[in-house]
Amino acid sequence: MEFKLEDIEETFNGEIINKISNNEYLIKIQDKEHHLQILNINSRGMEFLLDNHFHSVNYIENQTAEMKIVVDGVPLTVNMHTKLDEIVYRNTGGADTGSTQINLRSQIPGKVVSIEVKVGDKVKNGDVVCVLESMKMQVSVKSHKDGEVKNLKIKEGDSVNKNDILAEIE
Amino acid sequence: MEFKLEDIEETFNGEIINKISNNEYLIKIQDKEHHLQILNINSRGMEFLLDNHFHSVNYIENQTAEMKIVVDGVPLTVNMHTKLDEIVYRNTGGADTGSTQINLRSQIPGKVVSIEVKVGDKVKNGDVVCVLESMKMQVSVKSHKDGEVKNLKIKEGDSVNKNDILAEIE
Amino acid sequence: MISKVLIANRGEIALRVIKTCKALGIKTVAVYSDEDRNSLHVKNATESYHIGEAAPAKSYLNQEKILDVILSSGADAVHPGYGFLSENSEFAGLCEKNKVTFIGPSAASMDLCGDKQQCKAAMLKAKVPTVPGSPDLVKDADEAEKIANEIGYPVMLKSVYGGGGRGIRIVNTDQELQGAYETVTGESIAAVGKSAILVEKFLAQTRHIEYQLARDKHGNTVHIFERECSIQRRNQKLIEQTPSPIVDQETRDRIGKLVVNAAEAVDYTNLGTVEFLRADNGEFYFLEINARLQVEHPITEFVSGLDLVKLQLDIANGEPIPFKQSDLKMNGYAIECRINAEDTFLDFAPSTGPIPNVTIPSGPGVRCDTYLYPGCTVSAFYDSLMAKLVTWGQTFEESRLRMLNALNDFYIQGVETSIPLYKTILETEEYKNGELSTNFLKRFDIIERLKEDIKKQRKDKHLAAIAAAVMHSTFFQSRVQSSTTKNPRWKSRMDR
Amino acid sequence: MISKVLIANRGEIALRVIKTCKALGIKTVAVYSDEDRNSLHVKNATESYHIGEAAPAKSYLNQEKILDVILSSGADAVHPGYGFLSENSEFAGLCEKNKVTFIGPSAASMDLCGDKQQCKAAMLKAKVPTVPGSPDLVKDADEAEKIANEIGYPVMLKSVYGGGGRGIRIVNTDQELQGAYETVTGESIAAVGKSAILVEKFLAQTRHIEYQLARDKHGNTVHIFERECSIQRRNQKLIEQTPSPIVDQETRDRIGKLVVNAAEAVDYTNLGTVEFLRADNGEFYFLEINARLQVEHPITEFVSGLDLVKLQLDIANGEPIPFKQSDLKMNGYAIECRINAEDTFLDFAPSTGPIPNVTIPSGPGVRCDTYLYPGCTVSAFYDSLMAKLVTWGQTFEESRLRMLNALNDFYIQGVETSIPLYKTILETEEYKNGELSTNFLKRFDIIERLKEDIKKQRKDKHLAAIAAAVMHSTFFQSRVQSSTTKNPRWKSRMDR
Repeated sequence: MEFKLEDIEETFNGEIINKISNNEYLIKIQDKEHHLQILNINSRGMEFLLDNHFHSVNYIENQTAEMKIVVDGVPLTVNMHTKLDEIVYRNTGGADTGSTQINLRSQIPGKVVSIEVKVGDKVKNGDVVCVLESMKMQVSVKSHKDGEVKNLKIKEGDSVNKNDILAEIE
Repeated sequence: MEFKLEDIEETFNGEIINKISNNEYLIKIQDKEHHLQILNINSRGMEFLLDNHFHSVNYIENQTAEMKIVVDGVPLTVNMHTKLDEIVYRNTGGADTGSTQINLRSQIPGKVVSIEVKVGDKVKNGDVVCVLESMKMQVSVKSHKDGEVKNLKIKEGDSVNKNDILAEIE
Repeated sequence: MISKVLIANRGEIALRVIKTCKALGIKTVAVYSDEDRNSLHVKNATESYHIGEAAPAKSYLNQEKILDVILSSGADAVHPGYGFLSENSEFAGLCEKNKVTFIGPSAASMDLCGDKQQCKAAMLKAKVPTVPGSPDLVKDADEAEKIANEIGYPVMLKSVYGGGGRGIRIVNTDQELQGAYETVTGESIAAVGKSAILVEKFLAQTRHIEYQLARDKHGNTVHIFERECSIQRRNQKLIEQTPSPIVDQETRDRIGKLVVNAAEAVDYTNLGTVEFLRADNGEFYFLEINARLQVEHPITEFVSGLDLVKLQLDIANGEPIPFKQSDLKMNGYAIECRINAEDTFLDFAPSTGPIPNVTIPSGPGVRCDTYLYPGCTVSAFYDSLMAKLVTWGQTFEESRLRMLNALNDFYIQGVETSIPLYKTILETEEYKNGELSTNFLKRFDIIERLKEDIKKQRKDKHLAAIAAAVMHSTFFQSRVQSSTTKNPRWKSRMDR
Repeated sequence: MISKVLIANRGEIALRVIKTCKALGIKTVAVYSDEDRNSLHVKNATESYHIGEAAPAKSYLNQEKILDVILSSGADAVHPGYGFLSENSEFAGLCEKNKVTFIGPSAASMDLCGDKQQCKAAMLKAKVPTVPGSPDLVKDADEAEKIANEIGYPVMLKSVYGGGGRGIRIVNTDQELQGAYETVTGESIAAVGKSAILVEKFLAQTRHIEYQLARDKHGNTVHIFERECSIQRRNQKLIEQTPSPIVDQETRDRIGKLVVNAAEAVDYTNLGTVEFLRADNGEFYFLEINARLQVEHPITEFVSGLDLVKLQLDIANGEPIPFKQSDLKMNGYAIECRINAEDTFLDFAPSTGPIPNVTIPSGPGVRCDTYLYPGCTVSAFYDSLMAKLVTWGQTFEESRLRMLNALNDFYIQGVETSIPLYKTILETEEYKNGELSTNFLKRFDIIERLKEDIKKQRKDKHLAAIAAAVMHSTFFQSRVQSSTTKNPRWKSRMDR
C-alpha cells in the first residue's frame, strides 16, 4: 500500500511482511524492514515500539483515503491510495493506444493548482496537462493521447467536478 | 427509612424531605435537617456537599439490606431495614392478642448470638427470647405470647434457617 | 488568629491557597459558580458554597454574595488570590467594615497603588525613579515640545483615553512633534470625543523586572529578590525567572532599597510586587505596585525557601516578618512557564473545552500548580491559565533543562496549549543567553521558528505515522471483510 | 562521555534515572518484562527492549539477556537502580569486561562491601567502630564468656547459620551464658546440622542512621549528610528523614569523617550509603555499605540541592566531584514516606491488582516519585513500593505538615496502601518529638493506634454515609418502579 504525508513530497510504500508473534510484526517501509511491537491497541489508538522506539498514536478522523492522526502529540495527515494519478490517468483512457476521444475529463473533484500547457501546445500521451488538488493531495492529470491542445476549459484556482471537461486534445 | 452503621450502636432515621432544585435536596437525619447539593452522580458513586462539606461516595456492593460504601476513602457498611426486629416480631404473630401457637419460629436465617431465657422461665408477649445475627445486624427474637418456656431448640452459636423452631412457649 | 479563610477565587490559585491553609490547620471556604461545580477547589476546601452563574460578574465578582458566604460560613479572613476582587479596594473596604481580615493591603493603600498618577507622585517623593515625562497632562504642543527637550527624544505622546495602540505616537524630533500632537488629539477625539495628552520618554527595548515585597503591620519591610518577566505576549507574561540574568548582587541590593522605599511611600502591608521597566541603558523605572499575590510567586518560593501564602497569613495575623533582609539568601534558579489554553497561531486565541486526559509532570526540582485533572473542563468564562509549570536548578542551565523535560512530559488532551511555544523559546540561543525583552517574540521571530520546529517534528514522526497507517489500514480492511475474518484474535484485540 | 544509558531496572527508579538523563540529553534504554509492557519507563525511555517473562530471574535478573540488549542498543553505560542487579558484583564485572561503564563502584569494591566479615575487618583497620563483639567465631562457651566480659553485658550469642530469630540468645550475666551457649548450639545443629557462634554486644533500642557518600575516581570523598531511617517494619524502611533529630552539627561532622574513612577503606567509587546503628548511649556503630543509589535519596536531594543521579553520571564519566565538603550546606528538612501496596493489618502482606484511578499529590515542597498512572497495575512479581512521597520544609514542622497534607491528597484506588499508617505515625507526639527507634511501631503500639484512628474516621463519616444511603435508596426505589418514573431527569442523571 502507498502512503503520502502532509509536508513531505515522497510517497511511502508500506506493508506488513510478517507476524512474528501475537503483538510483534515485521513491516516494510520503502524497502527497509522495521520491527513493530504493539504494547496497547484499541480502535482509538495504538501504543507501540517501532525499532524499539516508543510511539503513541491516536486516530482522530479516518476516511478511506485520508487519515488524521496524532503521533506522540504531533498532528499529522496520512493519505492513502496515492496512486490516484495512475487511477485518474487510466480512467481518462490513458495508456490505451489510439484514443479517439477529444475531451480530457477530470475523474475526480478538485481544485486546479496549475496548468502545464497552453492552447496550441503539442502533447503526448501521458504528458501532464494540469495539476488538481484533491483530498489534500496533488494529482497530475495526464493527456490520454498524443495531439494538440485545442481548448482549455479551466484556469488556475477553478474548482472542477468529476467528469468536467478540462481540455480538448485533438 | 432507618439505617444502621457498622461500629455505631445508634439507629438513624433518614429521608428526603424536599427537592429544592435539580441537584439540591433537603434531607432529614434524626430530626435534623441537612442541605445536600449533588455535584456529580452516577450509578457507581456520588460527589456531593452536605451542609457545604464535600464528600465523595463510591457504592461498592449493594444488597437490599446492606450497602458497602466508601466515603471519602473510608470503607463503611450501612444496613437498611433496621426495623427487622419489628418485622420478625410481627411475623411470629407478636403483638396479636391471644396467640395459641406454641412454636416460636425464626422468620430470618441467622446465627444465635445469645439466649435470654431458660426452660421454665415465664415470659410475656414481646420479651426477648434470643438474639440472632443476620445480615451483620443483631435482631432480637421476641416472644409471640405470654407463657412459660417449655423447650429451647437452640444453643449459642447455632445457625438457624428461616422457619426453624427456636423455642416452645405454652 | 485567622482560623477560617474564605478564598474568593477559583482555579489553581484557590488550590494553592488551600494547600498552605490545610497544612497549617486553617479551615478553608471555597466559593464556586455553576461552571465550577466539578472543580477541584470545591472538593478540597473544608466547606464550599455555590455563589451564582458562570459569568464572573454573577459569581466571583459579586461582592454582596461573597460577603453573605463569609458571614454565613463564619470565615474570619478572605484570601482574594489574583484577578477578580484581589485589587478591588471597595471589596477590601467591605471586609474591613465587616471585621473580616482581608489578606492583602489596606483599602487605602490599595487605592493609592491603583491610581497611577497619585502613585507616581508618591514614588517621585520617595525618590523612586519613574519613566521621565510630563508630571501631568500637557496643555498644548508647545508644552509637549518643551518637555520632550527636557527628557530627550524619542518620546511618546499618549492620550489617556487611548488604548490598544490608538492615541499613541512615537516622536523622534521637534519637527515631528507638532503633527503627531494633532494626530493623537484627533484620534482621541474621534474615538471618545475628548483628548488629554501625556508626554513620556519612549524606551525602545525594555525588560520587565519586578520585586517581591513583604511588609508587616509593624513597618518591617523586606524584598524577596527580583523576578524577570520579560517574555510576554500582548502585555501578558508567559515565562518568568529568578534571578534575572542581568541583575547582579549590587543591582539587586540597590533596586531592593528602592522597593522598600516604594512600599513605605504607600504604607503597604502584606505581600505585593513592585514592577519596573529596565531600559537598555541599565536604568530601572518604577511601573506600578501589584497589590496582591502574583501568579509567578512560586519561582520566588523556590529560590527563597519561603511559603509566601504562609507569610501572607502571618502578616495578616499581625505577626512581624520572622526574618531580616540579611537573612534572605537566594538559592539556585527558578523558571515558570504559564501553561495557557490558547492557540499560538490564532494570535493566542483561547482554546476551551473538555480535557479527557492529562499527564502532569513531576520530578526533582519540578512543581506544577494546576486545576487540571482527567475529565475536567477548561471553561470559556475564565482566564486561559491552566497550569503553572515551575522548575528549579542549582544552575540556570539545570532549571532550563528540567523545564524542557517537564514541558515534554506535560500532556494535555483536548485544547491547544502554549507548551510547543515554550519548547521553542527555551531552545533558542537568545533565551539561553538571557537576551530578554518585552518584545522577545517579535524581536526573534519566535512564531516563525515555532512553525519550523513543528514542521521538523512532523518530519521526524513520518516513519511512525506510516507504520501506524499500515497497521490501521490492515485492521480497517479486516473490518470491512466478512465477520469470519482470518485472524479473529487480531480483530478482537483491535476492538476491545 | 556517557551518551546512552541502559537502565537495568523498572518502576519509579527507572523513571527517576530517565528524568535526569533526558534533562542532560543522554539517551536511555529501558528493558521490560512481559508484566511491564504498559509501564511508564517503557514509554519514557529513548529505546525499550523486551527481556523476558515476569519473574525477575527471567528478566530483570537475567544478566546475559540484559548484556545482549546493552550490546545491540549500543548503550555505553548501565544504571542498575536499586535491588535486582544493583549490588551484584558479577554483573558489574560483566559490564567492566565488555567495556560498558557500570554506574556504581568497581566489582572489587562491591565484593568487599558485600562480604560482612571482610568489610568489618577493613572498617576496624580504618578505625570505624563496628558493633563490639568477637572478631571471629568463638571456639567454646569459655571464650564467649571472656569476650562478653570484655565488651560488657548484655550480649547476643548468634549462630552464623541461624536466622529469623532462631539460633540467637540475649545473655545478661555470666550465669546465663553457659546454658544459652548450649541452647544456641543445639538449635543450630537441629536446624542445619552444624553450629558456629559469634558474640556481639546487644543494643537494646537503636536508631538507623545512614550517610550519603560520594567518591570520585580521583579519590575525592564527601558525605552529603545523614538520613535517619529508624521507622521500619520487618527490617524494611518505611519513613526516612534528614536531618536526624538527634544529630547535631558536631556529630554530623565527626561521623561524617568516619564515613570518608570507610569509603577509602574499601576504595569505593560513585555514590553509596554507609549505614550505622546508633545506640541509646549516643555511640555510632558501622553496619554496612550499600553500594548503590538508595531508595531514599530524594530527601538528600532536597536538603543539598544536588541531583544525585547527575552526580553519579559525572563520577562515572571520570569527572572530579565539583564541590568540596565545606561547600555543602544543609538547607531545611525533608521526609520521605514509602507508599507501599500492602495491608498493614495483614502483617504488611502485599496488596496487588489494577489501579483504576490515582491522584498524585503536588504543591510547594512536595515531590512524588512514582510509576502509578490511572489504569496501571501493581504487579505481584515485584516489590510493593508504588511511590515515594517526599516533602521539604524550612522547618521540620513544615515538612511534617506538608507530608500529612500530601498523604491526605494521595488517592490510590484498587489496593491497600500504607498511607493510613503514615498519617497515624506523623500525628503521634512521639514522632513529632523525634523519639525514633527501629522498634518504633511496636514500642508505641502504632498498629493499635491506627485501628483507633480508623474507627474514629468511620464515626466522623457517619452523617455523610447516611446521607449517601438516603439518596441511593431513593434512587434504588425509583429504579425498581416502572419506567415512567415521576422524575425522568433525576433518573437520567443517575444513569449516565
